[in-house]
Amino acid sequence: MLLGLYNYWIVVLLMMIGFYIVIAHGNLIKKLVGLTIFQTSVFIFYISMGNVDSGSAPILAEGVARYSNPLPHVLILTAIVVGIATTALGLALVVRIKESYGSIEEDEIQIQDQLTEDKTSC
Amino acid sequence: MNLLLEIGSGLCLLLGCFLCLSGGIGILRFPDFFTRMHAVGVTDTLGAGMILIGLMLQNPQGLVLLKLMMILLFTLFINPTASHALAKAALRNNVQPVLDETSNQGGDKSSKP
Amino acid sequence: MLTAATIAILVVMLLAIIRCVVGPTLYDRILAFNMFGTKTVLLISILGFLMGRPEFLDIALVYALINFISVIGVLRFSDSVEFKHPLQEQASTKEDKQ
Amino acid sequence: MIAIAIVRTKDLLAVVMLTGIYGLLSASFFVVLDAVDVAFTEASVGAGISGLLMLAAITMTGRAEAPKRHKPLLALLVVFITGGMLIYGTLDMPYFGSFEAPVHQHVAPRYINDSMQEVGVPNIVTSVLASYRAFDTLGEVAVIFTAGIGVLSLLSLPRRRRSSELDESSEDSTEKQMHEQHMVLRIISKILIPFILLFALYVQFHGDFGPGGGFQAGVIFAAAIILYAMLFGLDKARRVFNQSLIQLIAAIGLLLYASVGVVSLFNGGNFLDYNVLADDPLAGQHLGILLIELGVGCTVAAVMIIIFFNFAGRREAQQSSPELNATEQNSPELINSTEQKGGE
Repeated sequence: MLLGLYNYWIVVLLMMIGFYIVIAHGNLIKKLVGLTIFQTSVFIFYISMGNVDSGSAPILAEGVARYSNPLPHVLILTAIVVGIATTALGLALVVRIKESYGSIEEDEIQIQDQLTEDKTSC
Repeated sequence: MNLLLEIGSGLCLLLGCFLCLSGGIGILRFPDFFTRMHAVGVTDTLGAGMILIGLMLQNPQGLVLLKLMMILLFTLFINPTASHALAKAALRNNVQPVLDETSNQGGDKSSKP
Repeated sequence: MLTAATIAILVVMLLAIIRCVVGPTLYDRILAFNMFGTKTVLLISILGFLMGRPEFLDIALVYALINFISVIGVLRFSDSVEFKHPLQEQASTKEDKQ
Repeated sequence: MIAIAIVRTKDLLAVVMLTGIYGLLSASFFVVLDAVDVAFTEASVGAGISGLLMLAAITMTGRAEAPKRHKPLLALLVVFITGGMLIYGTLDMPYFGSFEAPVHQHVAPRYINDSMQEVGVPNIVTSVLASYRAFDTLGEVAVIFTAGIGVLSLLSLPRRRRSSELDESSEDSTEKQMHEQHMVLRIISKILIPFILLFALYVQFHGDFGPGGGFQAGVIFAAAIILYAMLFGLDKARRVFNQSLIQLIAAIGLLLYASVGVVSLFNGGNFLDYNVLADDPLAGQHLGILLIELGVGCTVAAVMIIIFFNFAGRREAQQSSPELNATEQNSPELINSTEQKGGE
């Protein structure tokens, strides 16, 4: 009976993979990829909530009795495009960070920051 | 007539599946990049074409047929072009084909797809 | 018949993924990616027929186009990357082969 | 679906390829779950554009990932605890696909049953997107527009004059070289690009009846132009669609959207209430949805093109002065800090 929930488990698994990448990896682009995965897992979660057994795609047609829930589709549709826009923004930031620090590893950036802070303070 | 269409589409689908599968096995088992590309580039196009034709025979009417034709056309355009570009880029960046002592040059393989 | 085709395509997709993950060179990965895209086009059109809603063909069409664009894009960008880091690429391929 | 578990490769390019495959996979997943429109969007966005942008960023930042220094044990622990809690939470969820789930009880039936009479558009997703929840969508479009502005301000370069002077002489030779390299590609894409543009328009205006709409059409349109820019050189593409024109289009799209709302206000309805746009409410709805989708399409396409052009332009600028760019910007800082140290 618990099999009815397998979809959500996949979602949780994906979400955790994305989460792990975000917190455990130092590379900023990798972090963004992790963020994308996390995002997609949320999308899948919404869509699987909107799904109905023996339902059909929510485009009205002759002889189709039951449709999936259109509301999550709308939300996710816009969210995907917004997601890519924000990802692009994040990537732009990464590029600028690379230009001014010469690195996109979190640790190295922190070290550099520390160095400059020390120098200015003393 | 209907039965004929059914059988025809079934045969096409079967052939397409076989080609795709052989391509899939090829991409996994061949030793170097160019042979892999050979396996994929040839079987992929034909397999996709076969499956699409099979689908076309299944529902020969109106807009659906038109769209399937478009997809078929695009695959026929796109697949060879993509593999051509791929081979060219790989060759330019010094991916060497693995050569036996007995075999001929790998050059003609890359030009084939 | 359609179901059989779906299963076959899923198997092929799996194989392509394996190659993409294992693939020693970058180009193997791109090849697998291209193949995967083609298979997705087929899968979606077959699924559309399975579910009896052939509207799905639009998506397959988009895939066919987008797939091409992204393969070309990857190739164009990878050229320059290869130029920049020839040593690293060799190192990583060696690593993978071991 | 779990292919992505192997994203832990070091090589970032491989990661991008896997992300592309992941996008394709999740789109087919959406197809299986009957979410046609979403699959459409994911297809054009997840597999195409996002991969390209990541690639462009990687070419600028280098592809190798540094080895990890600290142990991932703590991270793993956190992840497992959160995951466990989430799975525990799912135990209370209604079963997958059950019709009695609370999600399906409130607004959805109304959308499904009444939208044909109220809006007159067969594609429920479109009617909800552009009519019932139009204000929401307006917000989303504004967010996209803002992101475009953000990328523009972060990455745009005041380098037009310099580069154009420099390039004049070298342009011809590179042009020739590129032409020889990409002969086949160029011819094929010359054949394909009109089709892609046509298809984008079809998606744009057929969105009422089939899957599609402004968001998808915008992305496809932008993809066609990106293809052109990749194969024929950025400068050529810029000559066709120059920067200020695109920025104008992006703004006009958003303005078109908002002004439809304002017009409906003037006609005596609520904000973005299309019933009053024409004598017949259904015709008004049609008109409103059409205009709004057009606005969305314009904005999305223009913003995507802006983002790509800026990334690619940045990259070209970096390549023309190889490696200097990073060090150049780095060194004054270092000099400054050493000076300060010396002074003290």
